[in-house]
Amino acid sequence: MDAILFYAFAAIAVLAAVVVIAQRNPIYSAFALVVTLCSLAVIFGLLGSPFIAALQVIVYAGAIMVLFLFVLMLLNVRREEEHPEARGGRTLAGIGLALVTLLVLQAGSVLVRSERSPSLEFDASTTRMAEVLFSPHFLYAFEATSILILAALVGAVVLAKKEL
Amino acid sequence: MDQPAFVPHAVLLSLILFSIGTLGVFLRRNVITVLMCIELMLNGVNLAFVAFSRSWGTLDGQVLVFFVMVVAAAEASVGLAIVIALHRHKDTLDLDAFDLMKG
Amino acid sequence: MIDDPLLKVLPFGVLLLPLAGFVVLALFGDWIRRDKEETGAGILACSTALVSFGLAAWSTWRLQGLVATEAGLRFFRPYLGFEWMEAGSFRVAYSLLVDPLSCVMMLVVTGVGSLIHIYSLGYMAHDEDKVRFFSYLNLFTFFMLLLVLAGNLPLMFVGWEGVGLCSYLLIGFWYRKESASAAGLKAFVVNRVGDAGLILGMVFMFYAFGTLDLVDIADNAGSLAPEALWEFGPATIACLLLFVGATGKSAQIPLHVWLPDAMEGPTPVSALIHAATMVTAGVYMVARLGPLYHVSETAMATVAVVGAATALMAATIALVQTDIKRVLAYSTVSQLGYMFLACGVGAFGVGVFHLYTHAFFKALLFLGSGSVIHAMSGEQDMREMGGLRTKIPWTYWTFLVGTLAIAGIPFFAGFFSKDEILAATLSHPVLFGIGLFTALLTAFYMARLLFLTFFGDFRGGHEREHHLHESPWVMIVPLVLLAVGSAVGGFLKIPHIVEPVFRLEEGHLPHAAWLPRVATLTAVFGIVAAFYLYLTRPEVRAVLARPFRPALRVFAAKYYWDEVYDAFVRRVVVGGSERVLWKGVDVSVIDGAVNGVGTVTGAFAQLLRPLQTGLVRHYVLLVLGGAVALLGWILWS
Amino acid sequence: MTPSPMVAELSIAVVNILLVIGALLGLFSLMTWVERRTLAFMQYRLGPNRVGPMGILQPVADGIKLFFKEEVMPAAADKWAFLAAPVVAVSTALLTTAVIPYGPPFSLPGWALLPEWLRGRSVQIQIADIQVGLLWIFAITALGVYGVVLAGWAANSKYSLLGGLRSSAQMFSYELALTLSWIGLIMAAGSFRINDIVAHQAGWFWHWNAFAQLPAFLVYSLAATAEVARIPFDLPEGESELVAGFHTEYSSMRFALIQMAEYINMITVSVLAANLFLGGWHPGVPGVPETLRGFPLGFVWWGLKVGFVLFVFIWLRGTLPRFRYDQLMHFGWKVLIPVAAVWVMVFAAWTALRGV
Repeated sequence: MDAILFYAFAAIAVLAAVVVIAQRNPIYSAFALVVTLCSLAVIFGLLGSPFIAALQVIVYAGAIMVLFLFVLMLLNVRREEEHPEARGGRTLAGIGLALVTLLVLQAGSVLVRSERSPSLEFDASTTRMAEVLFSPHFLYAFEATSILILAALVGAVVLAKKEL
Repeated sequence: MDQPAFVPHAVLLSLILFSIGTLGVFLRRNVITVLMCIELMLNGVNLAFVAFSRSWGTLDGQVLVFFVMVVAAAEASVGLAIVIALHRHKDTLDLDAFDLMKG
Repeated sequence: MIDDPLLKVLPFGVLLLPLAGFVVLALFGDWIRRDKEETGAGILACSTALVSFGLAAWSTWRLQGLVATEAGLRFFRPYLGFEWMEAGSFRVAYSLLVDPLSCVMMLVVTGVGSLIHIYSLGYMAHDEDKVRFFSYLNLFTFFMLLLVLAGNLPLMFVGWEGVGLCSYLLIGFWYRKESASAAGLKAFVVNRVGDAGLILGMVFMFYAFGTLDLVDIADNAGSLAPEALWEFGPATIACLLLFVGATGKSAQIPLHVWLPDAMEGPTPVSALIHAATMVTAGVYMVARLGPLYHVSETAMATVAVVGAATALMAATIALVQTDIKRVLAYSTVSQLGYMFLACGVGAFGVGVFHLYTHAFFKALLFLGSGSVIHAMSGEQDMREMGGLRTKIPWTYWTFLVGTLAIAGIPFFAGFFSKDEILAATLSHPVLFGIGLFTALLTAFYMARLLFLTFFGDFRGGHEREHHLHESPWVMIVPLVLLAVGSAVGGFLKIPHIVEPVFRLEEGHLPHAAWLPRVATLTAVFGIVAAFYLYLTRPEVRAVLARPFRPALRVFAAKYYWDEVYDAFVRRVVVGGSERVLWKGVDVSVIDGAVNGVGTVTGAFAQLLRPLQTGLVRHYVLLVLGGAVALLGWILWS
Repeated sequence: MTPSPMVAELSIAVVNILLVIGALLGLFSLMTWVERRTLAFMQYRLGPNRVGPMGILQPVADGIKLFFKEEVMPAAADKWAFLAAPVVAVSTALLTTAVIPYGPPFSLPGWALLPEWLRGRSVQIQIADIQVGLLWIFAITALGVYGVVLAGWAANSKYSLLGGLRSSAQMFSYELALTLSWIGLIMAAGSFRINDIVAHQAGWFWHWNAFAQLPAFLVYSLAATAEVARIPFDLPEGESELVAGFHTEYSSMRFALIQMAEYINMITVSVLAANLFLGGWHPGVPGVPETLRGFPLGFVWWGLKVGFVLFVFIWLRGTLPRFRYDQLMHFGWKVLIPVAAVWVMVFAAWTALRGV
C-alpha cells in the first residue's frame, strides 16, 4: 500500500518537476512546483516523518510558493521570450548536464547500495522532534534561525520598498 | 519497525529532483523561475535528508530539513525582494540582462 | 579561604559605583548641562564617591571581623563569575582581591577621593565644564579602585592604564591652554615608556611562573630560590621590568619628569591623582608583589637606590622652586622616593604606611595650596604671596598641620612613617644618611614654603590684597578633615595590619631609641633654618648661597633632565626615524611590499577577469563543476 | 463474517467520509437559507419564504437555477487555471475537514440490522485521527490560498486580480494569528491531536480553553472571522470596490462551488471553535450522564456549540460594517499577532513556572 503510494507520488513529483522547468509560463511553473512540493510532503509522510510533511506543506507550499505567486502577479509576468541566439550554448550546456546527471546518478547508486543500520526503532513524532530540536546540540542553531528570519524580514522590506 | 523497501528509491528520487532543478537553473532565463528551480533543488536535498534519517534511524536529518526550510524561507523572501527591486530598475526579469558585475 | 556572601558583592559595589557615576554623567551630561550651574554633576559624583567610601569601610569592617575570628593570613577573592580571557593555561578572570593591603588602599582612594570630590565642588564652582570634570574624576576613581582591587596583573593593568588615561585627560582639562595640553601629553608619553616595561614584565612573568594571579604569585614566591646580587634569574628580570612601570607611574628617576608639569591640571586633580593616589600605584604594586621582590636581591637594591636617589634629587630641586604647586610636586616625588626606599630595604609595610600618611598630608597640602591659589585668584608664584596667615586663617592652620606632618614633627602622621622608614634603613648607612638628609631638606623646603606664603608682608600689590578671601565651606571642611587625618593618622599601625600580605616572617625591625630624637632634631633644625633664612635674616641667604652657586644652578635647572631627554629624543628618535625608518625602511621595504602586492594582484586579476562575466548562470556552472569534480574524486579515488 | 481489521477500518473510514461530506453539503445548503432568513429577520424583512415550508427548499431551487445557468468564461482567461480554481478551493476546504472529530466517540448500538462486527464497536465521526491534526489543518488552510490566487489570476480581469491579491494577503496575514492562538492550546494539552485537546477541557466549563485561555480565544475568533472573509472582514469581495472580488468572473456551478468552499470553511472554523475552545462535546458540568438511552448526549452539547458559533457569524454579518483594507492589515499585523505572540510567551512562562 505504502509502496504504491510512494511510487505514484514519486512519479507525480518528477512529472511536475519536469513541468516546472519545461514551462515557459512562470505561473504554470509555480503551480507545478506546488504539486511537486505536495507530493514530496506525502512522501515525507510515507517515510515516517509527519512533522516534516506538515512543515513542508505549511512552509513551502503555504508560504514560500504563495510568495512566488504573489510576486509573479505583482510584476504581471507573462511567457518567457524565445532567445534563438542562446540556443547553441544551451544545447551544449544540456549535454554537459546530462553527463553530470549520469555522474550524480552513479553517486546515488553508490549511496543506495551503501550499508545502513538495519531497522532501528524510528520515532519521528513531534514530541521526539521537539526533544531533538531543543536539545543543547541544536538549540543555539534554532535560536540563530530566528535571528535569520528577522534579518530576512527586515531585509526583504528594505529591498522591496520603493522608498524608505 | 522495519523500514520500507522504497527508502533507497527515495534517495534516487531526491537525486532526480535535484538534477531537474539544476537543469532548470541553466535552461530558464526568468529570474523567478530560476529561484523556483533552486527551491526544487533544495527539496531534493530535503528528501535525501529525510530518507537518510529514515534509513539510519536518527532524527538529525529531519532537524536539518527543518533548518533548510527556514533558510529557504529567508532566501525566498530576500530573493524575491531583490527580484522586485531589479524589476523596478531594469523592467525585465531576464537573468542575462543582469550583468553589472562583469569584470 | 573564608566564605562570606556579603564580601563577594561589596567590593564590586565599591568598584562599580564610580563607574556608574561616570556613565550617567557621560550619557546624560547634556541633560545636566541644561542647568547652567551644572550642580547635578558635582552632587552625583560626590554621592557616588561617598557611598563607595561607605561600602569600602563596610567591606573593611567585615574583613576585619573575619580576620579577628580566624587566625592567619586572610584574603578574599570576589569573582564576577566569568573569565575575561582564556587561552590554554592563560586565564584571566574577572576577580578581585580583598585583603588588608587592598582595604587600606581602597579606603585611601575612596576616603581622600571623596574629600577631594567635595572640595572640587567649591574649587570648580566657576568652571564652565563641571560635567566633564566630575565625570573624569569618577572615572579616575573607578580605575584607581580597579587598580588596587584587581585580583590579577592584567586586570590591575587595566586600572593602571585607566588612571593614566584619566591623568592625561585631567592634566589637560583646560585644553585651551597650550601648556596644559603639552603637560598632559608629556605625562601620557612618559608613562607609556614605563607601561611598556610593565607589559614586558607581565609577559615575562607568565612565561616564567605560568600565572598572573596575585595570590598565586605571592604564594609561590616563597618557594623560589633566592637570587643574589647581579644574579639575573626569572624573579629579578620580572621585578626589574615591572619596576620600570613603577618608576613611570610613581615618577621615579629617570621617568619623574612628567609629574611637575602635571601641575598644569586643576589643583584638586593634583591632590587626588598626583599626590594621594595614582602616583602611589607603583609603590602599591611593588608592595603587592613584595614576596616576589624579596626573592631578588638585585631588584630590592635597585628599588632602594632609585628611591633614595629620587628622594634626594627631588628634595634638592624643591629647595629652589618658586611655584607653590611645583614645590609640592617635587616634594611628592621625593616622598615617593621615600616609599620606594622603604620597600627596597624590605619594609613593604612601612612603605605602605608612608603611602597612607602621605595621602593625608600631601592631599591636605595640595588642597591648601589650592585654597591659597583660589584666594590669590590663580596666582601660583610664592614670591607674590606672603602674610596670608591672617587673611585665610582656616587654610593657614590646616596647612600648618600638613607642613608639620610632612616635616616629621613628633606625633603628627609623617613622624611615625618617616621614623619607621629611617629605622628600616639603619643597616644600610648610606641609605640612612640620604634618608636623614632628605628629611632635613624636606623640613627646610616645606618651612620655606610656609613662611614665604603665610608669613611676612604681602608682596602681590594692593589690588590683589584687596581681593583676598577665605574659601567657601565646601573647601574648608575637607581641609579640616584631612588635617585631622594628618595629625592623628600615624597612630594607626598600618605596617602591622598589612604585614601578613607580604608572607614574610614578621621580622623585628631594628629600632634604635635615639632615632626618633635625631629625626625630630633634624626636622626642627630644618624648620629653624628656614625661619632664620626666610623670615629673620633674609640677607644671609645670598652670602650662604655663594659657595653653592653651581649646585643651586643645577637644582634650578632640575638636573637638566628635560634637556637631556629633549636632545635624546630629537637626535636619536626623531632623527633616526627620519633617516633610517622613513627614508630607508618605510620607502623601500614597506611601500615596496605594499605596492608589489598591489601590482601582482592587479596582474593576476587581469588574467582572471574574463571569468567574471557578471552572469549568475556561469558562476553556477563553475560551482557545479567544482561540486562534480569533488564528487568524482570521492567516488573514484 | 468478520472482515480483516484493515478492511473494517477502511470501510468505517469510507462511511465516515460519505457521512461527513454529505453532512457538510447538506449543512452548506441549509446554512445559505438560515443565513438569509436570519438576516432578514434582523432587518425586519421576511427573507425567502416561498419555496417549501418556511422557504426551506429555497437552496434546492437556487441549486437548480445555478445548474441551468450559462457558464461564461472570459475570452482572455487562462482556461485550465480558470477551471482548476474552484476545484482547488473546494478540495482544500474539504480536506481540512478530514481530521476534525464531529462529536464524541460512541459505541454503535447493538441493532440486528448492523453486521455483527459493527455491533457495539466504539467509533467516532472523524475521517482520520492523525497525530499532527492541527498542523494538518494549518497546512491545508495554507493551501486554501491557492484557490483564491488561481481564481483571481486566471480570469485575467483587474477586479479578479485585485480581489485575489487582497484575499490571499488577508488570508495568510490572519493565518499567522490563527495559528499562534493555537499554540497555547497545544502547550496545555501537550499534543497536536484535536481529540487530546478536547479531552483536556473535560470537567467544569472553566476548563474550556475559551475561559482558561481567553486572549487566545479572542484572537482566534477575530482571526477566524477574517480567515473565512466574513463581515466585518469581507474585504476581498467588497462589492462597492471590487464587484465580487476574486470570483467576479465566475458564474453558474463554478460560482456555486466557490460559494460552497466558503461556507464549508466557515463551518470548519465553527466546528474548530467548538472543539478547541468551547470544550467540544463536554457539557461543562461534571456529573452529566454521557448517554441517554444509548444516545450519546455529547452530540447535543457539541451541536449546540457549533450552532451557536455559526449563529454568531450570521449575527455579526447583520450587525457590523466593513473595515477598510489598511485598517484590516493594521489590525492583523499590529494588534492580533502581537497579542497572540505575547499570550504564547505568557502562557509558556506560566507553564514553565508551574513546572509542568
